[in-house]
Amino acid sequence: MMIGSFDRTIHAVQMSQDLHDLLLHHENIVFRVHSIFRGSVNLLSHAEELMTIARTDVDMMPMGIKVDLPAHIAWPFEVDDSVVYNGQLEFVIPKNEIRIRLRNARVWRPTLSAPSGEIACASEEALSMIKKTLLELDSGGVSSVIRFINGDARESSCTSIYARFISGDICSFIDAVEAKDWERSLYQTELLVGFGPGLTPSCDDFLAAFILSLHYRNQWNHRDDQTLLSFLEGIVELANSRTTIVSYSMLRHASAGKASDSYLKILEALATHNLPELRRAIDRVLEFGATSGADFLFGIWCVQTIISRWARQEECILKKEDRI
Amino acid sequence: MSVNELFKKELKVINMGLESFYEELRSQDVETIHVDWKPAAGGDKKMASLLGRLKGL
Amino acid sequence: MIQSIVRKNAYYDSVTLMLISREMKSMEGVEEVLVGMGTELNLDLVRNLNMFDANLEDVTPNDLFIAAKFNEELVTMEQLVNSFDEQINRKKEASAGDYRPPTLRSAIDHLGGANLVQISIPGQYAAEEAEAALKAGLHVMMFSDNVSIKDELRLKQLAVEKGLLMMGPDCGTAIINGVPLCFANVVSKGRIGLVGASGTGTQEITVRIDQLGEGLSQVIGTGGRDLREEIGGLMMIQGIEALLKDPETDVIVLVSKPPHPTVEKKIVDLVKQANKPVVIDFIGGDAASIIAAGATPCVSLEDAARKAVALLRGEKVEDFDGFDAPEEEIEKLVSNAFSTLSADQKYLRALYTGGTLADEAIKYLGENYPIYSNIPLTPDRALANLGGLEGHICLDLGEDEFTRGRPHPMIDPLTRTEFFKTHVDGSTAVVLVDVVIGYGSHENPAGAVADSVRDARARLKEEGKNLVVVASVTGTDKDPQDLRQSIASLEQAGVIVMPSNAQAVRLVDLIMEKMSA
Amino acid sequence: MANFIETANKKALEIMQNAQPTLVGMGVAKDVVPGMHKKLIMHAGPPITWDKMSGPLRGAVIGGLIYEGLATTPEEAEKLAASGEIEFDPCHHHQAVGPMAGVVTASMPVFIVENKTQGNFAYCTMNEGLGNVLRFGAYGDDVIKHLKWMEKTLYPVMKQALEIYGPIDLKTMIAQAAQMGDEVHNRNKAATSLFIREIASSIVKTDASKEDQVAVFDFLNSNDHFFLNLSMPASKSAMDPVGKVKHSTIVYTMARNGTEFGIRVAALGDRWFTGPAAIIDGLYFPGYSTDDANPDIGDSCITETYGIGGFAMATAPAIVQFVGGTPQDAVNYTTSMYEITLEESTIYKMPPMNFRGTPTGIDIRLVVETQILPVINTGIASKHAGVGQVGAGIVNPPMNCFTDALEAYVELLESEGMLG
Repeated sequence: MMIGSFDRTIHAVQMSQDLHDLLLHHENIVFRVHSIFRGSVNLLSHAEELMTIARTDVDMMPMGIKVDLPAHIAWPFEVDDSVVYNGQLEFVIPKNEIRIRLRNARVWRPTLSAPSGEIACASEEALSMIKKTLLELDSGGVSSVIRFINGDARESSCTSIYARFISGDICSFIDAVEAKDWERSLYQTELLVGFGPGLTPSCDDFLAAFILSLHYRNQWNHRDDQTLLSFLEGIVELANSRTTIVSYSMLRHASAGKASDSYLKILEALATHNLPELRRAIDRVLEFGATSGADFLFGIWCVQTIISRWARQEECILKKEDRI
Repeated sequence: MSVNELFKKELKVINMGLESFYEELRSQDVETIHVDWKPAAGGDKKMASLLGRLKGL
Repeated sequence: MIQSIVRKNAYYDSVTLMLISREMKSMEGVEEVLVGMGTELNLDLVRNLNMFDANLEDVTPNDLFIAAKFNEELVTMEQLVNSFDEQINRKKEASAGDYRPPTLRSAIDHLGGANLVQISIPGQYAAEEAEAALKAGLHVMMFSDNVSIKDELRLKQLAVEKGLLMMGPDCGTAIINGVPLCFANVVSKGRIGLVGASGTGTQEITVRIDQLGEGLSQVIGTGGRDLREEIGGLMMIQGIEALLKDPETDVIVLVSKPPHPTVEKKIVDLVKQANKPVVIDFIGGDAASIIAAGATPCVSLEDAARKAVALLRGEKVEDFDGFDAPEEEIEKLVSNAFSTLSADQKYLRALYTGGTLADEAIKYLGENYPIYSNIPLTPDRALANLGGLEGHICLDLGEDEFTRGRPHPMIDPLTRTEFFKTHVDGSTAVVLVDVVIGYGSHENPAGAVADSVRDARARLKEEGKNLVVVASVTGTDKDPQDLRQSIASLEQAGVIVMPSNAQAVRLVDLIMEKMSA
Repeated sequence: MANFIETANKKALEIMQNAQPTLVGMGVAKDVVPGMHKKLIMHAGPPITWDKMSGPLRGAVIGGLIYEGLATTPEEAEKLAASGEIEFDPCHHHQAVGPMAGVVTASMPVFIVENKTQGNFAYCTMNEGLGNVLRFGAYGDDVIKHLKWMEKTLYPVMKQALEIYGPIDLKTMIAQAAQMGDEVHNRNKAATSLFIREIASSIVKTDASKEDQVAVFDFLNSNDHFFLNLSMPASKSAMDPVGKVKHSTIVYTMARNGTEFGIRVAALGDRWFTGPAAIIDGLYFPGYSTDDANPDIGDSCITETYGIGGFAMATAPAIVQFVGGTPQDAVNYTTSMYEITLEESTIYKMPPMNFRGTPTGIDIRLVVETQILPVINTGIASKHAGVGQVGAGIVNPPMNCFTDALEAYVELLESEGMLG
């Protein structure tokens, strides 16, 4: 097995399948460093394709690679540096000639396969675990809306100005989705996309949870609900100009079932009724994404509650049919 | 430590190279340390050869 | 007073921004502060709070803004912005964690009592580090390749001199004191010891031993070139001697491609003196000298495992060339499979990720059929001699020619996924694959095969055709990927999963026999 | 048999470990510092000419000339400095060290530190305190006035007090301070306190007026860094004899003049190996940023050369905020310094490192091999003369100092026929 040379080289240990596929079909792509965080760096190509380079303690993401760069070594990038993919499973930073080699990266799939066995809705216990976690958290993002969504607390008690401002619109959005009124849902989405603090504004994480959950429900149950799918695509279209480019990428990936590792783990744990796994996944999401994670969880709680209600109604209908 | 003595000891591994091997050992609770390895003198061939000459003394 | 500023290329996560705006809000004279990305809706909020000013007119979603409402007698915008910057700078996160020493020397200092060094750095540097490790009295497992044969000899001589293991270069598998190293499976501890010069061959034997309810004492790798004339089997001999002396080992298994005759003689001479039963699989090699040495030869990797287990249990030792399942069941399987094929589906596609497993398949099937390969039995069966796809093909996808520029297919299934797309067509009758799990391997190789199979089936369905796919999984239920889960996902995709590579190969042989009848 | 390099380094390390830096008294520079004269201005770092000096060093030179009465206005001082009439030379060439700009002029009082084991001396001025001070390039009236106060009031009291007290063992004092949270470069609070405790009764016994004694105590008490100007000559006195060990690969000087960083290596004698001084990554005081910073300046990294300062960061977690880190970061900094040093100090022990000795004896071979550069704790001067300190943080020497030195070392051995 080849390992290759090591001069001023950073090694990737994991690479997402979609990035792998993209790179395989290109000889040369020039990226520009968009933003830098402690744990990750976002790059943007001329075609506005966003990719993420992360340290090993950060979650895998769609269009992402994980590199073996210890926490105490700073990223060798500055914002606006160019980073060139040279067609040989290698990125080069022309400024300092540092290379990132992908050759030994394990490929990671940014999507979920259908769980074996019956696919079920989230259980009561699972949903109340999420709710309890969020109530204890009070993150400051829009997830605080959960405190007064069924009248548990008064709006004025909420410390997040963002949450106070948006709670009404969130409730209307939830109602519209539950009614499967996709047209109204899309209209309500317009009032959410891009809202909230942070590089991925809180409401976008909330929406990502809806997109992912609905996408997989459709796929795993072999439904081919075109109106639902065009609603999901509609959200992405809306996001194109209304939010940050990082957030737009996240939503676009979500509509293809792609998301960061810990987001996918939440969905998987819910679908397989694996409560210990869910606990771990929740902790990971919160640790890693902080308010973003909380807002995603809040979205999961909302959409999965809706999905279980749908399932109960369908069961009733089926039972009625049985009787007939 | 001969091979047969090694068989009686708890394995303690120094990992040099791919980090995934280190992580897999850690996930099995094997005592291990990862070397943040770089070629001598950061790959500067001239310096590496000077160091080599001094080592050869 | 209401004022705002805009910053381009400034990105922070929401927690940071929330904490900072909370802090800024607590400054004297500040009524409200909003910090966020300039999205339309965030600006709506700013308007809603009557905090909009001209600076915000041209903000885009990718700009950061700070908007504030404050009493200008008590505080200035400049102070607010300074406070923001100060806190952002203060927010530099800790970079604590395990210390990672930069050199072997200091790693030895930090990890008290280290006894083995696992090396996977580039070959050009690997020999030097291995030498330093051996000199420091440490055993070495070297995954790196591209080490010269001269260096290999020097290192192994040094190791022998010091009584140490020098596993590799290019050694992919070992299990020392129950710890799987590099590519290895999680198997039970037991009384069978193994020395292997071939990676997946070693893995296959160890998992079959585990399946049969026994376990391994030690699994020592030697690297693929150890039994060449130049190296003289230094590590295989070192390994055999250690296992002979090891009170935990009752039976010894050796696995390798056929050694150089002079090396074979050395090993056979050593085995003759052995006071423990020895099972030898020189894959496809000559059995006579093995029998002469009082050791047990084998017909397959699985057979090696079965014989070792039988010897350990004091049971009768006989060649195993059949199936676990009853004969009728196998017959039914074969005829069912055959019945789904149409007349113009004639060819085999064996797509292997494990080198020794591919070797085993081609040696067995190649006897009866003309099989084209990148590791052909005879030169005229080289893949290049087969124009198009009209013929039987068996490939070792882990060979350099297929991995150039990408990871080994055991780590990254993509190479095989692509071969499924390009090499499985309407003329294909049977696809034969291996799925190697365990530490080091891809996190879900079975899933990747299942996806490829579904995809190929869908394609052939358009031609009104079916496809027979036969697989075996080299792994145990203790592996991180889980054997049962891997089998389940293959079976869900309609793959026939056999209990070993040898049985998978034999089943394919029966199907092909029926096709050519 | 160990080769001659290891033998040489062993000897050098013995000299370092056994050094006995002792404060033996005070004097005026022109009377005690070798080679000092009225028209000489000593400065920090490797040699530099007036035209290449950065803002703070120029400011300090201007201040020094005014203080000495060689000029009356800054303009006059600048003209004089550029005229060639004034000699500039590194402190290090005169057995002396100076923090930041490190300017020492003929009339300045200095501490006299003797390394009792080797019998060599080192000199350093008294620390001026914080605010507008000469070492950061300030030269206003208040700066000169303060220097004069130090000369006329502080110095006589301190000098007499030291005579009354007798020699002070700095080695023990540093060792104690290191266990009280000081690394005696950027944190000197404990050491300064220990020093005041030790000298207090002797100050009271001087013939100075009560008023002056009170002023001296107030000054000492207000200046946490007073001891820096003792830890520096203590380190210098320990390192100078190392510079005479033939064939040793140990670094015995690191110093910066605000333009260049320079090191000197034992085997290579007086030769400086220099590279551009870096801008410091650190915590800036409110209102300042890297845009305001002068490149790295000062002789204070003689402490790191001696194995304290940044090398002992683990023992001083209180200062990791300068680099925006945690106590674990401090431990990591110190841990990484063991990679480039040959021994652990037998005297300076760090409680957070389980009383491990500080990393001692920087070997150029290890620096080049591991690419790990010495970690230096430092203050940050404004690039404009007279503004003062704008922050504090961590800095590394440029790598080429070490690669150049290694090359020169190999050439030296070649020329001596020591290399095959």
